[in-house]
Amino acid sequence: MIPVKRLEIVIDAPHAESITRLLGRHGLSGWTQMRGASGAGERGRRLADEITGVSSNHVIVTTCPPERLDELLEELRALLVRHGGMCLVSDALWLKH
Amino acid sequence: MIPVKRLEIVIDAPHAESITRLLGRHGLSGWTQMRGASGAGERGRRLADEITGVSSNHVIVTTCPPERLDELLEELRALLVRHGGMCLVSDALWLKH
Amino acid sequence: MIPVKRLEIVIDAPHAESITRLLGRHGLSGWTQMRGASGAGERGRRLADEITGVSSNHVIVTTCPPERLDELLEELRALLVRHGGMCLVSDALWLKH
Amino acid sequence: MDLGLIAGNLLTPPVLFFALGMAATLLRSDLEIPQAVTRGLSLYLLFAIGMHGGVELAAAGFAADALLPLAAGVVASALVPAIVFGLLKKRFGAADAAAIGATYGSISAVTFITACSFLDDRGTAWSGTMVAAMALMESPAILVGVLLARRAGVRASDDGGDGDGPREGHGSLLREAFLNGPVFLLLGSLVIGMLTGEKGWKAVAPFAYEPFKGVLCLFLLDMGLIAARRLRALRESGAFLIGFSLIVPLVNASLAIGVARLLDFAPGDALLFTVLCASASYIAVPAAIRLTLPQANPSLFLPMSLAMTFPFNVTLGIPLYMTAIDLLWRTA
Amino acid sequence: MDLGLIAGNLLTPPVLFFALGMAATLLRSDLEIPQAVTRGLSLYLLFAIGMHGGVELAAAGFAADALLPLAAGVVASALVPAIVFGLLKKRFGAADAAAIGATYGSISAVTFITACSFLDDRGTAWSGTMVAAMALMESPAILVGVLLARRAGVRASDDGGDGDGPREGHGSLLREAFLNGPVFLLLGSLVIGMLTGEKGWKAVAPFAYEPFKGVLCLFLLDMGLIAARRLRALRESGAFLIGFSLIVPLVNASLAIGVARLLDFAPGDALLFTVLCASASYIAVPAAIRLTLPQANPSLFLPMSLAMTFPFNVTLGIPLYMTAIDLLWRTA
Amino acid sequence: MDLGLIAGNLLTPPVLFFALGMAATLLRSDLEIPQAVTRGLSLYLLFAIGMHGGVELAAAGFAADALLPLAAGVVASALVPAIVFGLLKKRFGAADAAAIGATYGSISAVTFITACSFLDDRGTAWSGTMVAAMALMESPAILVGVLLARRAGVRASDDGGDGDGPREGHGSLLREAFLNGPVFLLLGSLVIGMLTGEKGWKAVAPFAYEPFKGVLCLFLLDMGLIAARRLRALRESGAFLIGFSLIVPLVNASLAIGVARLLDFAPGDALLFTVLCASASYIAVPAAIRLTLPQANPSLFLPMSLAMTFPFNVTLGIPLYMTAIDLLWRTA
Ligand SMILES: Nc1ncnc2c1ncn2[C@@H]1O[C@H](COP(=O)(O)O)[C@@H](O)[C@H]1O
Ligand SMILES: Nc1ncnc2c1ncn2[C@@H]1O[C@H](COP(=O)(O)O)[C@@H](O)[C@H]1O
Ligand SMILES: Nc1ncnc2c1ncn2[C@@H]1O[C@H](COP(=O)(O)O)[C@@H](O)[C@H]1O
Ligand code: NA
Ligand code: NA
Ligand code: NA
Repeated sequence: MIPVKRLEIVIDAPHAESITRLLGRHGLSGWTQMRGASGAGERGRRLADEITGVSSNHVIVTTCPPERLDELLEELRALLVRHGGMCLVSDALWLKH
Repeated sequence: MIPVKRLEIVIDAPHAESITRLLGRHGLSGWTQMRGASGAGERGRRLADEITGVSSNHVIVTTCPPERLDELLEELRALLVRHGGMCLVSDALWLKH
Repeated sequence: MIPVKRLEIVIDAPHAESITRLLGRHGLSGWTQMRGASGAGERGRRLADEITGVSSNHVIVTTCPPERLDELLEELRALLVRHGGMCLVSDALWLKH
Repeated sequence: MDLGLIAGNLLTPPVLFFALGMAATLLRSDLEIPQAVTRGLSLYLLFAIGMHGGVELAAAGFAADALLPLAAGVVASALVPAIVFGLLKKRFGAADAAAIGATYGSISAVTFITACSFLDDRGTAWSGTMVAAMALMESPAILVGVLLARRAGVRASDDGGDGDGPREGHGSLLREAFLNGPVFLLLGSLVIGMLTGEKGWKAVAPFAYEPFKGVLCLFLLDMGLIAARRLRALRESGAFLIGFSLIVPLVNASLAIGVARLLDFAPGDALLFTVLCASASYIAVPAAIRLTLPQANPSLFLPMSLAMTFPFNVTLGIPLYMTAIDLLWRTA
Repeated sequence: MDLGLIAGNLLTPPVLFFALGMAATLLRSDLEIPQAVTRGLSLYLLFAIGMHGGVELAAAGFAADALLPLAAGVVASALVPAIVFGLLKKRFGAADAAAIGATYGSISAVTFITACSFLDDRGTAWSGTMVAAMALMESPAILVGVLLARRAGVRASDDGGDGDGPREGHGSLLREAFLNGPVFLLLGSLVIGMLTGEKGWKAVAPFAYEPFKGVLCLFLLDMGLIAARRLRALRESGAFLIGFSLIVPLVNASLAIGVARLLDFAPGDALLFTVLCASASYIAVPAAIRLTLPQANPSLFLPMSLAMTFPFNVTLGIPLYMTAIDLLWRTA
Repeated sequence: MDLGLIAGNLLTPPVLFFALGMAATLLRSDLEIPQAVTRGLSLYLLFAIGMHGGVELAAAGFAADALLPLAAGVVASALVPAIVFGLLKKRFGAADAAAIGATYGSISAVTFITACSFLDDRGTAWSGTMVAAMALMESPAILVGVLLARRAGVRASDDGGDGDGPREGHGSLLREAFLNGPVFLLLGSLVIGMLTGEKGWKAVAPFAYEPFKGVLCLFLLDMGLIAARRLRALRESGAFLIGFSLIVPLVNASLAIGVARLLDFAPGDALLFTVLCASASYIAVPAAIRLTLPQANPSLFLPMSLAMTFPFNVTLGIPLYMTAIDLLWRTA
């Protein structure tokens, strides 16, 4: 069991690729992405109901070694400032296999 | 990074709106909702396979300032008692942006 | 509020049933499953785009009493070694209802 | 008894695909149909049957004799829940008794559609009035069921009582009965079919009519998968309810055939009326009941209608009822 | 004014299903259509209209007089954003003004399709050239809108500037304009329709042509649900923008009718050209703008086009424009 | 070599839509099709081709000479994995060699369907027997591949060995081979087509037959998107496997044409037989292999069949094989 930081990122569907590219640049090669989430936040309701993905969120879950968290969050924050979205960080244990 | 409580609520699809309204009444205006989850619990298997949503769960993730948690959970519990479902609470850090 | 271990398991769609059966054998009768997740990991990108589920992940969230965690994780690890996938463990409180 | 008719019904593509779906689940094949596809198919069927019925209604004009079957349907749909409630209340409690009552008072659009296609195959005529009857029979049972439960002391659903909720309390009852998604689409399509008549139908028929039976096959394949998955839950609910879910359609069908005979329906309409009375809802009612009677256990009423009554009606029920009608109408 | 034409348009199945969808949302019915079905239906419509247009283009051959409408369309689609930008920049800032401009400069394929079906019902001819014009008018408005915003100081979207991102920076602008999913499918189907001509069309028509109007009904039902859900966001954006989203189509339509008259379009093509100018995008533009102008607020431009301009055009606009064209072409 | 035939095949809507899909991914368009729609389309295709084949089989009757192609197909489908396994075992290990062998021994229903539509366009007859052959060739390769791997020491899949798991161990092998979702639907539809014959087909054809080619276009668009996304994974698997995935179909096709000549197949059936042998599975096998041989790396066998062999067969292979057959059958 390896201690890691669990990140849970919600982002507009069209920007999801920016997030996974960002993760890649920070050497994080593991993530899970769920599509078609609806939600509400500072920019109002997002209904996940239309054709273009503009009203849909993607949820991206990833893990990060604690020591690399700060530099990742800095860039992530810049991206969320520009595009909206959300990121929660919590502690977790990764089941080594 | 703001410490928050992360709530993860699973509820029958037809009752999902009750949850988000409840959140709204408690001044929580941010949440993310995923549809079409299957599952198992005290009320048996829920297969997420038919037409009406009666066998589907929605998963709602939200955050709550620690000081407002108790009053929220009280009402939430009442709702879960009536409708079934589940709520997990954990600690997280919200990436301010 | 009951302290529990929250498990978040990502697994190839065709193996998801092995996981829920495993949970059942350990007396865990509550879980939530989301389908059609894409992702990346040691076995490369999984695009969740084709017909057979071979490139799709399922996400399974469950809770486990702390005292039963170890024996569960042991078997789970064996399964993940064979099939790939991921498991994160964290602390949570279960809202009793 | 006309075994040929039963065999004939069993050997049509829709029924065989239903069986294929059940077989897939029972043999543990991993065949599955995404929920979005299931819902898309059901939207199509409701749209198509609604438009079709509306057009036929418009063509027939509102004759006074159309009112009789409609009234008979509504009355049946209101009486059944009351009877079932009376029978089951002691044993299962008011909430579950009311939910099962509502389930059996309301109708199954897919059973109805399968019966239409059965009549078409035989060349027996049927009228658009029955589609209107179907649309009208969706809701009264929900109302009656919930009102009975309330009178018996089952608390109304509300979530904190702030009153701004659009779907709780007493107001929600009528809403769920008539604004329930499938009911709304069916009624709406019926009205649009009536308003746009032959001309609208001509534009829509290559989508709503011609491929209909083929789509029905795929949909019934899916229903077979779904129904068989409920067999286990059904087994857990005990022999009494399993028996109940076979006897109720037979009793309701007998009564319906009697009424149809008295009211002198044509054989095709008699079959459809019978099927409406004998079938149980698994679309409109379960959703409405979850919202208005959350105390009721969905693993009772849903498997009963989905895994027993529906398969029975689709395979054996329809030709059985037809045989009885053929016999009675001939002798009379 | 030809009230009969308006009533006639209102009483066709597609428009009635749109109204049914809006009613469902406004009455708080829980009718909903899964997003995957919505997307499947829109793929079908783009595929079908693209193929159809391509085949008609191939049949007509590339006459020189086909170029005139195409050029007119592209110019209109580039001018509108500039005008709108000028009008709104002070009040709403450069990013939102540019986004709204791009929205109104681009086109709505569904409005266009509804207009085609309106013309077919009336027996008025129209040409494949207009489908090509539609395809060409999707993108210029996006380019113009974003370039205006950039000139006004709105920063280009980039995410850290490492340059390896396929969809950021200036390169992404052209990509979003022309490789945007719906635009790409529409243009691709158009080209395939031209390449495979009559023979390809014969193979595809039982899927792409015959059920088309029926599918359109289901799609518009869904659009009604979706549009009505945006009414609240629209109300919050204020009376000015609500008015704006009704006046812009009228102004654009008037100008378009004038141009069509000058260029001597046939009445059917004149209506389609008018509808293209008067309609606003809610498929291609919003997605492209989210990527190239993330500063723009999607709860302004999306509800305006989806919840006001689209319903207006589909119900009242089309017959209104037709009436004007009938009048003008007759007198001229 | 008949370049006209190749060009002709390349210029049909299905192949062009496949190319459009690949282009969309390669040009980084954001065009995408929801997975539920992809799965819905594939269910439709399996249902339709199964019913169609079953009806043709029923019409032809079970002549003794139908057994020959069936037997040839099954033998081919069992031999190919053994040969491929022998060739690749050293280099890639038993698990991957067996998986790739199973992939190439089994068949691609979509390639088969595209070949049918190619024959229809040319007016060349083909028989329902080949559909039955296709259905029978799905599974043996899976069995052979897995058994070879087991003999070579690859451990059976099991998850703790409690034995109550429905899909592990040796029992799961047969289950995966024959109860695999797509195989089950195809075989089931075939049997239903045979049972219901002409009459069932007439009811279902407006859905299963007439729109078929149009649906195939949309499906191949999607396959193009999906295949191109695997090109990167393929590049990583190295030049050897890329070459392998082009040479295997050519070798298998040559052998198949020889066998077809010896057994004196008609040209249409010869092409279909060749296509079955030359094509590789990306539906039935990958799913079955994931469950029975989890040690095999899906980023080898899936991209090979999906991103190389499938595109090759659909664009160049089919007309190439036809040219060879035309030549050989003429001279013979
Ligand atoms: N407090 C929150 N908890 C969970 N999800 C949130 C929260 N705030 C925002 N989100 C998600 O992030 C999306 C974008 O948020 P925003 O940019 O603030 O509108 C929303 O649509 C939600 O899905
Ligand atoms: N321990 C658990 N872990 C994760 N999800 C659960 C758990 N218990 C219940 N659920 C979810 O909550 C739904 C309703 O639970 P219940 O009302 O207990 O049947 C289930 O169908 C599951 O999706
Ligand atoms: N670090 C991680 N964070 C989140 N999800 C992961 C992570 N690693 C792997 N996954 C998920 O687990 C799946 C299988 O991982 P693997 O077997 O390592 O390829 C991936 O496709 C991801 O969806
Ligand atoms: Na009934
Ligand atoms: Na416009
Ligand atoms: Na093969």
